[in-house]
Amino acid sequence: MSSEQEKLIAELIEKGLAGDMDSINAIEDRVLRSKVKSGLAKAKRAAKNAAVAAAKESSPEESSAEIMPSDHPNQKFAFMIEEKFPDSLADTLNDTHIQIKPDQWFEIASWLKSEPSLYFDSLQCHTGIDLGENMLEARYNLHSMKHDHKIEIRIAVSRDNAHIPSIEQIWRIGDWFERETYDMFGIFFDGHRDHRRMLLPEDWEGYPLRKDYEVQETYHGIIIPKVKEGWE
Amino acid sequence: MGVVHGEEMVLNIGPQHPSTHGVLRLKVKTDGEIISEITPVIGYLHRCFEKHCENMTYDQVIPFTDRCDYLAAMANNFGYVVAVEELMELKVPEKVEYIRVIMAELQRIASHLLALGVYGLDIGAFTPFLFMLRDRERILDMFEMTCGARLLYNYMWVGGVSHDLPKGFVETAFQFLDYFEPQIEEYNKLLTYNKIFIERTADIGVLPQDVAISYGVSGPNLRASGVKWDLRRNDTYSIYEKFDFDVCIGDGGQGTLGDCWDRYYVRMLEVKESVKILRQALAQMPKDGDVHQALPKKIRPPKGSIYSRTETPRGDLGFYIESDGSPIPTRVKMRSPAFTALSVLGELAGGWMMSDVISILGSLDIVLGEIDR
Amino acid sequence: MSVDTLFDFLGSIIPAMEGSGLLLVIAILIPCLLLFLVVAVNAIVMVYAERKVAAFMQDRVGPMGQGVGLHAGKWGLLQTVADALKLLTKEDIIPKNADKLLFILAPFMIFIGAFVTIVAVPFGENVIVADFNIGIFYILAMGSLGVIGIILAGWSSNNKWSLYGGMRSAAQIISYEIPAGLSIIIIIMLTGTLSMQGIIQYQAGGMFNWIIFANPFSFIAFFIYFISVVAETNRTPFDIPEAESELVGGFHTEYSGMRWSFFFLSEYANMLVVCAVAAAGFLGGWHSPIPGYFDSNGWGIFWMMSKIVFLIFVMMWFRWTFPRLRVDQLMNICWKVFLPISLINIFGVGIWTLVFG
Amino acid sequence: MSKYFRDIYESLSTMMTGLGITWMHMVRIRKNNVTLQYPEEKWPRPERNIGFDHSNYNVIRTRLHVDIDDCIGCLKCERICPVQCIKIVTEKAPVRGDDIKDIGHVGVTSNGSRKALVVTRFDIDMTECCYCNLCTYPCPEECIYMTGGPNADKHPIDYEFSEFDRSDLIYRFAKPGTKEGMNEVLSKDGAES
Repeated sequence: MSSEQEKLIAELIEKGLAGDMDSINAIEDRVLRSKVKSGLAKAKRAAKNAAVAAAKESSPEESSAEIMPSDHPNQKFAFMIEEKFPDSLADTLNDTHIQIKPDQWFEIASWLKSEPSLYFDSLQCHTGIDLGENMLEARYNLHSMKHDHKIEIRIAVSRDNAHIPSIEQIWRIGDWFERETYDMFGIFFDGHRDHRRMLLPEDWEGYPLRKDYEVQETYHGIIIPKVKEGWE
Repeated sequence: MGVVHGEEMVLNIGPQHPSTHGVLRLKVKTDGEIISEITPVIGYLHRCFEKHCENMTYDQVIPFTDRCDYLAAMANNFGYVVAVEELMELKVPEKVEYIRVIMAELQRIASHLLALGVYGLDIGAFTPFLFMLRDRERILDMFEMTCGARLLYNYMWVGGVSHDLPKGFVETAFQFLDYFEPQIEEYNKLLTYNKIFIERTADIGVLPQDVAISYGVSGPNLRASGVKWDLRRNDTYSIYEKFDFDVCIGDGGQGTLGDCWDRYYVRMLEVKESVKILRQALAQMPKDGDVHQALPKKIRPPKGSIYSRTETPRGDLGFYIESDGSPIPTRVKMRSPAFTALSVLGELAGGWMMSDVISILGSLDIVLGEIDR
Repeated sequence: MSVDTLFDFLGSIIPAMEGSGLLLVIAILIPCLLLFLVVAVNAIVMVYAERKVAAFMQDRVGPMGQGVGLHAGKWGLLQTVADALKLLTKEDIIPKNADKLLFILAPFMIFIGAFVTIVAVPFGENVIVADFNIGIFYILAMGSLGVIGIILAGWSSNNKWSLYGGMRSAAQIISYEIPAGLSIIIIIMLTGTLSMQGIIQYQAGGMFNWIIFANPFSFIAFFIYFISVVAETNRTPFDIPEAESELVGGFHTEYSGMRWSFFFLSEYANMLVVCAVAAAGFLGGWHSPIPGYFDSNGWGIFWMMSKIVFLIFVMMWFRWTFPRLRVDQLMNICWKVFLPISLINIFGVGIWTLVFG
Repeated sequence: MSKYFRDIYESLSTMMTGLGITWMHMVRIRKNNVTLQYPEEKWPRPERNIGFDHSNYNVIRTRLHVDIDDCIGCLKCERICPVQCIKIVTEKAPVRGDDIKDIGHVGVTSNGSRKALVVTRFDIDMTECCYCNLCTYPCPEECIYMTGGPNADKHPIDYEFSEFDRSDLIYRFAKPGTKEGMNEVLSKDGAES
């Protein structure tokens, strides 16, 4: 593609970014116009990502020793957890979640439930996720019926020793949620009174929702069909 | 031969049983008629919904969400679609919001009708079941008018709905509502205040509030225990703030608060509320507006995760969606309300008789497709 | 037209076998065959009626056969024939480790309990097989034979659900015989005789001489008798032994094919008997409601059958309206409600006859 | 003691109301009967028009049908099907847009676009189809649709397509013999050039 056409496209994108679209629509050559438009879209998206990244960098600098949490519940409660249980946070404060190390999780959880000002009495959802590069993560969405605020707590563990203290004594629904996450991801929940698979039969090998999961060939002699016969 | 327990008898209310509302197996330890311990065994209907979601695009997942809670497919679509739109910060035109609320409320009535009818069947009353199904058929006709399907619709898409309302829809809906309201009085006279029904359901399977919250129970089961928690009010999504309806909670009308009768009656009250919402929604709906206007060409949500909850006839349906910017979600977790309702059965049904277990299970209104996913 | 008149009549036709034992056996066999016909026809009609009544009460039309197929007859009349054929051709399975002999014996025990009592039921002025002088007492005694068959069925199917069904029905039928028995005592107190024909003759002369309207206590006694008899034949709201939604069919879960149909044949025969006793005992048997009108011999059967059919319809009506009771509530009603009231009734009738003569 | 009598009174009164309701329904059966005598009366009921006159949308969920002459082999329906029950194999047409007599291949579709591919295999497995209707939207030629409803003139409604053998439910829409025909055509061209 000739160089002056590139120059033309570049300055048209600048004009597009500046906002006057009619000059771009004026080009009669269809191919050129679509090139300019896609270039424009890419530029816009790049600009947006840059803005988000900028916002991200800005928060870590000011999260030095004296952290001023914004009013978002995730940050506010992360700050309170950091105060009560020093060195339990595993990640910087951010709006989306609170990253916690697994070892103090049971104390933090019981404190979150019993503390009157927090009073997280309802474990809304418990999700297991395979983060890739040998990391598994359990995510807890907690919610307080009384104060009506909610937070998301994440605990990342490596695949070879996937052990998280179980919270099924605190929130009774944790019992089944944790069993299902164990069933699907293979995260062991220490202290769980009835640590069995939830959905799959007891003697099923492998943890299905892991990204690198291979279905076993036969189960009790029953061949697991890969592709339906008579279809190829 | 193992040790033979004299009185103790382990009984399998097995995967194939007329009143387990799907393939659910209850291992029951009974001493004569009295139940000492129940352990539900699930997984017979596990179809790897979450694994499928990880190799399909966002709009291909919608027919799969229908099949999770197959008695309230519209509500599942609604929940999933609201979650994805929240993830993409996509604004949907006014008319689509109204259509979605109308469809969700119609589906709530249809699902509650079936739940109440089947509950009457579990207690032994055959006729109310048929009356309620007869009225549910009229709602299914309306669904068929709009999207062609009667049970599994794939109607609500990310960013809009698949078909606009057909010509005669609003009149048919009003016609149905006028026909339906006196029917609710007839159900109440026939079943709700029937002395045998009250005898079989009042003071049975009482669910205290703190146990309910600790077990994550939600929806009519939680409201029957007196907790005023309705996502349409507490965590408003779509345009529910435009309609005035009250959240009906159990009041221990025929026995202690939170018993089977309350769970049944809260659903009956909710049907009345849904009729109220429908009347307002059908009246305020904007006539013009293209439902396909906000349908994105390529659904590609930004990197990040979202947990969004909606109020289905069975409770809080939560979708935890994690996306890495590609058109295929990396993780879709469906938090099913019936899953939590079933988990409380073990705690609830200890010490009651055999026929009460069936009554308690019926009052929880579980659907196994949603539990096993 | 009882057995001995038939015996003399046959003797006169075939002089060779006059008065021989064989002739007596034949004389007894013919009415029994006739009765089996009555029971069979009654079962066929009632299966069809039950489907139609249930359908009409639920806004649907039940078995219909129109157009080309005509599979179930004009208004579905052939539906019962279709059912019978299906049950005949269906394979009836005997579970492997069921108690084979008892398993086969159980349905016949129940049927005997029901069939034997029909012998003493008066269908007309002199249309009765055996006019015992202890008629009603005989019916009550034979009626309780059926429960043995049900327990047998429950136990021999070697299935936990049937065991539940069997035990529940044993408790239910035995305990509901007491209020039924006490209500019948009232009839005997009023009429003074045990024989069925005698009871009906006492109620001659129009509707207001019937025992149901004799005095308020016997009016209540009729309802107590009728409801406890509904419980005895395991009909809703007392159909706990074969509760579909809990016990998957109770004692007849393991039965199939013709053996299963025997259960239902005997259930309908039982219903016929108890409704006949209620009609004869309380509603004036083969007397017409209006004195001296249509009261001749032939009409007796019509009135008796119409009362029985009405009572059976009420039983079906119950079935499609009420939910099911729990076992302990059922016992509760029997022992804490029916028993005291029927005792008061007896006391009341005693006082009433003393005072008003 | 009063609860005892209240219970008896309550149960009797509610029994009576219950009986009354079922009696009313039995008497009024002719008016509110809902059953449909299936072989004679079929769905949708002719006299109750439930909005099927919706012209521009294909609003019905029955058996899938493909007008194979209009199919340009773009594989859009195969890609969007959530249960992958559509299988299409296409071959490059020797000359774009003109017919190939012996295998009955039509070069130009009904709304005028010239075909570059010959569809040698177009199979839909109706046992796997989940009737989600997602395949009918992306089709540029609108040649895949569900029978009945708006296109009832082309194809009457058909929801009774049960078969005795499951493999009969795999519908093969490609014209029979196109595969072998194409091989000859290609080999003939190969021989010529």
